[in-house]
Amino acid sequence: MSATGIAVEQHKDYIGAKIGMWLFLFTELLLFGGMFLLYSVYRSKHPAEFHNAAAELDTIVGTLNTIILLTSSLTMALSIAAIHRGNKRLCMILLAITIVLGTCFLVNKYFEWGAKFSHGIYPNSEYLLSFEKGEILFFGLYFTMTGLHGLHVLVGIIVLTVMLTKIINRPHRGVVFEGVGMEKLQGAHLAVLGERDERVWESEAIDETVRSVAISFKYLPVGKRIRVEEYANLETSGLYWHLVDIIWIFLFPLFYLIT
Amino acid sequence: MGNRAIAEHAPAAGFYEEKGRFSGLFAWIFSTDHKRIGLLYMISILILFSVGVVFGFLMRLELVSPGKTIMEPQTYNSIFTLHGVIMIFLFIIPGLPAAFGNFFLPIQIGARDVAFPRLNLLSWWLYISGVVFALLALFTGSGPPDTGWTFYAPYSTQTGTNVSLAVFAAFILGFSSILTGLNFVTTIHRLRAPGMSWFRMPLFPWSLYATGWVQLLATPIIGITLLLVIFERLFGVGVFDPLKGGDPILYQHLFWIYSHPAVYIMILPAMGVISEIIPVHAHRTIFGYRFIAYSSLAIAGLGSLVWGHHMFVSGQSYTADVVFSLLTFLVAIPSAIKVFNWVSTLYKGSIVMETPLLYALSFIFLFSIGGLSGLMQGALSVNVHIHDTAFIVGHFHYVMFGGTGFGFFGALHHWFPKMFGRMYNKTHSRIAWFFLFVGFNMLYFPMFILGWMGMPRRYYDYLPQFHTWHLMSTIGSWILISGLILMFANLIRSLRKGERVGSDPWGGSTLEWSISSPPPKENFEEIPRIDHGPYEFKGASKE
Amino acid sequence: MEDESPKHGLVGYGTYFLTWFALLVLTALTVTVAGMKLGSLSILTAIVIACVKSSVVLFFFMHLKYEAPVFKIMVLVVILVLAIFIGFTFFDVSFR
Amino acid sequence: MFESLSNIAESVNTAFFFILVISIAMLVLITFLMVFFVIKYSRKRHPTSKSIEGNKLLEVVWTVVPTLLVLGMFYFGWVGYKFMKDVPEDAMVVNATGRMWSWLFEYENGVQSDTLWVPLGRSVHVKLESQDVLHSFYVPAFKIKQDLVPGMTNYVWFTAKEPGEYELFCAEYCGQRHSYMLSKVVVLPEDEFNAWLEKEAKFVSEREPSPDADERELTEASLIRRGERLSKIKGCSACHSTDGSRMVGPTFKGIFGRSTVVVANGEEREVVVDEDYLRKATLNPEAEIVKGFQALMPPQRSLLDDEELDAIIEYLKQLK
Ligand code: HEA
Ligand code: HEA
Ligand code: HEC
Ligand code: CUA
Ligand SMILES: [Cu+2]
Repeated sequence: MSATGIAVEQHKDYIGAKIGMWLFLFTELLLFGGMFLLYSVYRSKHPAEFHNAAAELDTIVGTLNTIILLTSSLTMALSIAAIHRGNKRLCMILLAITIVLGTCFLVNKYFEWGAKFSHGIYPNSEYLLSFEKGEILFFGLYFTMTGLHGLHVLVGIIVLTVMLTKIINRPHRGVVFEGVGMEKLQGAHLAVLGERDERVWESEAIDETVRSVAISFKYLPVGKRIRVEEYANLETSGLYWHLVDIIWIFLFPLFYLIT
Repeated sequence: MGNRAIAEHAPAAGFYEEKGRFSGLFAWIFSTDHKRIGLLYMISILILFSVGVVFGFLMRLELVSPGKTIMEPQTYNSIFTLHGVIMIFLFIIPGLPAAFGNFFLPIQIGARDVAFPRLNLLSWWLYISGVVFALLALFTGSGPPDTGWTFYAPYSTQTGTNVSLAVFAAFILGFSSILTGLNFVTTIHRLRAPGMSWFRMPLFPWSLYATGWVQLLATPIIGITLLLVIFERLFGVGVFDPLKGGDPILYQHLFWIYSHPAVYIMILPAMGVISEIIPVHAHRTIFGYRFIAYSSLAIAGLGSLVWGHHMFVSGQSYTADVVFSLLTFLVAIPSAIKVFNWVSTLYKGSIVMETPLLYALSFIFLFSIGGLSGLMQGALSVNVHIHDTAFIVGHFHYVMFGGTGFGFFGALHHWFPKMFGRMYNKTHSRIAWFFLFVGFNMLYFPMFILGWMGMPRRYYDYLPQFHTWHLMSTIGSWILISGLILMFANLIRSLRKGERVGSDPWGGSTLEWSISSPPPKENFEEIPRIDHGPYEFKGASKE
Repeated sequence: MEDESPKHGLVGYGTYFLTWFALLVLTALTVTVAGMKLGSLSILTAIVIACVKSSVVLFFFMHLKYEAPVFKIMVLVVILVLAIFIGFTFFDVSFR
Repeated sequence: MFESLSNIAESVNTAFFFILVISIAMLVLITFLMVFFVIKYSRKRHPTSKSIEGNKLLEVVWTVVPTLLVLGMFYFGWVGYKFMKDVPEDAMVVNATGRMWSWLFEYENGVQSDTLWVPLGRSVHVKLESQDVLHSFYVPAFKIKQDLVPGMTNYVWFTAKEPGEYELFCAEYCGQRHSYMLSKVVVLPEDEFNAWLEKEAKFVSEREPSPDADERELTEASLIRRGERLSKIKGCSACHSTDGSRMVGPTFKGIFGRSTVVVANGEEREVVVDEDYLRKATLNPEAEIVKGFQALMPPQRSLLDDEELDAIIEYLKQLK
């Protein structure tokens, strides 16, 4: 990437970051996996009760929320595509739309839960306890699973908001190289190379005895891409957002469509 | 105490003197250096181990004779719960990976640090918060939890004691464990030195890799289970409450889906340590490298399929009993393969009986006893008799303490000179080992006999016919005490007084022995290129 | 280190819109199928469609299609593990 | 330890010995080789080592042989287990209930007991239910064990082979007095057992209102006797002492007429124990909690009928 050996090692490992994110997503998947396990067992024990209880849920609201979330996944993916192409403005707009859609989802959920509560259906409520056992379980699972999912949406929104402010506020990215062997850099040039090894940016020769080297990158397109940290971070946040979507893709039929 | 002591009195060399943004204690607790984090973990883990040990000791005192000896039943119940929780979640699961894995994994694969150093620090902080919550659970609410470390529903969702907080602590610790696993798996995928192919990687990283996957895939399940216990207590959602249609046996499934694989989180890294110690002190390459590496993966994989063997008498279906029993027996095979390969590694070696090797060989002996007793428990009809008796207590102390615990002590003695640049007093360390070994067997072997006689576990009081063996067991714990105290005293003293050693006191062959003791800040001035397997010793003739 | 340049930088906006469209169609499909009274088949189709939808998200939105084989293997393993956890529990539940 | 006092114990012992023998053999082999190698190849005797990378044949051998051995172990365990699960048709049925921290056994003719009495040589089918949390029915001498799960009926069966008294433990942790949730299995020759059952049946029939009520009018003394027995059988004595010592619940000693501080809805109140209070405190204990105690007492609403409650109260009244 740059003209000296040492900078290459300091280079952030994007693939590593991505592996890390995927591994994290796996743990999230299994976290919900435990709930899906409970769901499948209780459903197989009480098919009829689940059937009846599901009738209490509003399919239209569920479908609407599905569409909202799918669309937010689209804008998320598009916003990453935009930053790939160096289009920071478009990226920010799409990201903002994603956040708004996520919020819509939660608002919907809020009203949905609110309606249930006002009907007296909430965990341990007297009204709920008068139901069949399978139905109590259905609602127990409904509240925990959608609640946990909603929590994930909320976290996603927060993460995306942080990303957005980062992209707005930090057009520059500073990197400080420190460590053993810096003195070897004396007299060298640092450079950022483009796709065909062309020098997109090059430093002055480094002259004094070097302790550390500080470089700041502008948010500048290199070829068609931007090589900055936000790029990878946004992508990993996107992965998280899509996973939350996938989980909803399962929750939706399991709770709303089994009437 | 600990942190400072080391920072100030350690030999002025290596990464110890490197100062970052902070100084003093802060240079440690905010450091992202994998070696410092490893040591932080080691100190915290050892402190908590001592707490757990004291609880174990108190239980033994109570059980020295029938009737009330030193405490009330409720106290006893809380003590074995805390003993179990501390030993499992705070000592043995993080134990080897977080302490020695952090310190040596990057070095052994030729990297400067783990893949995500800041996440690594976060994981230690999570660990500490878990500890704080666990301690808070002791002193707040209506009394310390009294459920046993298994938190079985519906008792755990009904008892008035402070279960929620303790469970929350375990939840946080789960997160810490997940982050460690995530970090190690990524590190091994991305940061192996050039030329270090998978099969040139030492076996300790191999075992950490397998462990990492178990941590990643099993821990979330206990996370959600514990959350559900909390929800159950707070909101009464009903998923484990029979009155609301919930099924308490499902709780056990979820619990053991994690906690059986968790026993392999405990033992795999210890097996990795043994695979490092034996070749070094036998001064020859390991026998059947690939088989040992693969068997780690096999244990991790198969180990995820056998959780039902904890539930043979719980009321789960007959079919499930049979399936899980069969699979339980199969998971013993890769362990057997490892044992045989280790023993064969001694063949035609040039063996020096250093303390680490003593621990490694006692590991094999004790782990075999523990593992073989595991086979008895896995046999359906036998399990019915010995389930939830002292026999089980004997089994898991043999595998956990005799296995992982001795592995931990072995690692401590093997890598002590590397970590601190000084050697401990070898004679004292051998004496300590002797007390530990004898005390250990005297403490836990009687439990097999008690269990076979029908002494149930988690019993505060017992019938007179069990007295003799309980008495013997308690005396064993006193011998064990002396060994432990001697061992730690020797090591702590050697931190300052020990003789200085060079980079390679044992004549090892893996990368950590190629850098100075203690290692410099970034481990390697230049990342090494690897062109051979991990265990090639100078002067060993090849065959 | 392996090749750093991410190939998926080239995924076009159009692909994403198509993906999204496919997901909406599948959603519509699953809602209609649920409306028809198919009995025990309906839960099955719902699950199958959910699986198809999530693979679409995985492969296109999450770029799995363009990632190195390691990623695909990992995802497969994880799904398998989850399936085993749930499946093996049924050795108990369906034979009690 | 190794005698077989029930038909089940036999098959457990077989499987256990099979595994034990293999285990000892393996352990001895491994330990011997370790010690032998360490001595033979110590650096003094063997200064230069040979690096042997491995041996395919050996690997195969020590994979296949243990596999066969463990399959054998599995088989023995399975056979014995299958036997435990197949209850003979003609077995005598006893319903067992576990609750914090006592046992209740009910026979088909309605007899209730806190001890399990069984006839010698006859198969007994014990159906297990729990009223609160998990417990486990464990008779070490017979080598049988099974958890009691609320909301579920489990079972064990056995045929006792020697007359005598055997320990019965609760083997699943169930709270504070788990280790005192003990009882006995009493094995009697068939005729003695039948005599016992008949005698007990009388105790049951006493309460049945009969047409000629005068004849069956219970004397006060026999009511108290009944109450005493019931307080054992129904599990009251697991938590309440009669000698003044404090257990999980307040002592019954001198309970009638004493004044007690109770907490209801967060407010403390002093009450004098009368018959009415005893009734309430037994049927709905969660409404008012005696100060200094936890709300652990199981409500007896559906567990005691009117006559039983009367008898218990009569018994409590006279405890001084
Ligand atoms: C470090 C932790 C650890 C390890 C490694 C193991 C390893 C094994 N365990 Fe253990 N186990 C626990 C920790 C561990 N266990 C704990 C904590 C509990 C109790 C939890 C609780 O209830 O609180 C428990 C409980 C437990 C039970 C449930 C008992 C009950 O409650 O009823 C069972 C039943 O099958 C079992 C089996 C096994 C088996 C078959 C192995 C195998 O992996 C062992 C394999 C090893 C060998 C076989 C020995 C080495 C090989 C040879 C010497 C060669 C010869 C071998 C052959 C011929 C095959 N364990
Ligand atoms: C790694 C795990 C681990 C370790 C190391 C130990 C160590 C010990 N355990 Fe363990 N134990 C468990 C894990 C472990 N335990 C678990 C998971 C349970 C199940 C809990 C449950 O049922 O829920 C259990 C249960 C358990 C029981 C059964 C309780 C019951 O069922 O009623 C008993 C009883 O004797 C016991 C005893 C001991 C003893 C005496 C030690 C000893 O090793 C301690 C020996 C040491 C000493 C006695 C030395 C004391 C030392 C000092 C005072 C000085 C310390 C100083 C320094 C360290 C510098 N334990
Ligand atoms: C699991 C333990 C347990 C069992 C079994 C139990 N009790 Fe209790 N009992 C308690 C506790 C704890 C209290 C004190 C708290 C309260 O008032 O609920 C109590 C309180 C009482 C009181 C009020 C005592 C006072 O001093 O005011 C009475 C009366 C009583 N129990 C009767 C019974 C009877 C009759 C039975 C059996 C049919 C029984 N109990 C079984 C635990 C138990
Ligand atoms: Cu009942 Cu333990
Ligand atoms: Cu297990």
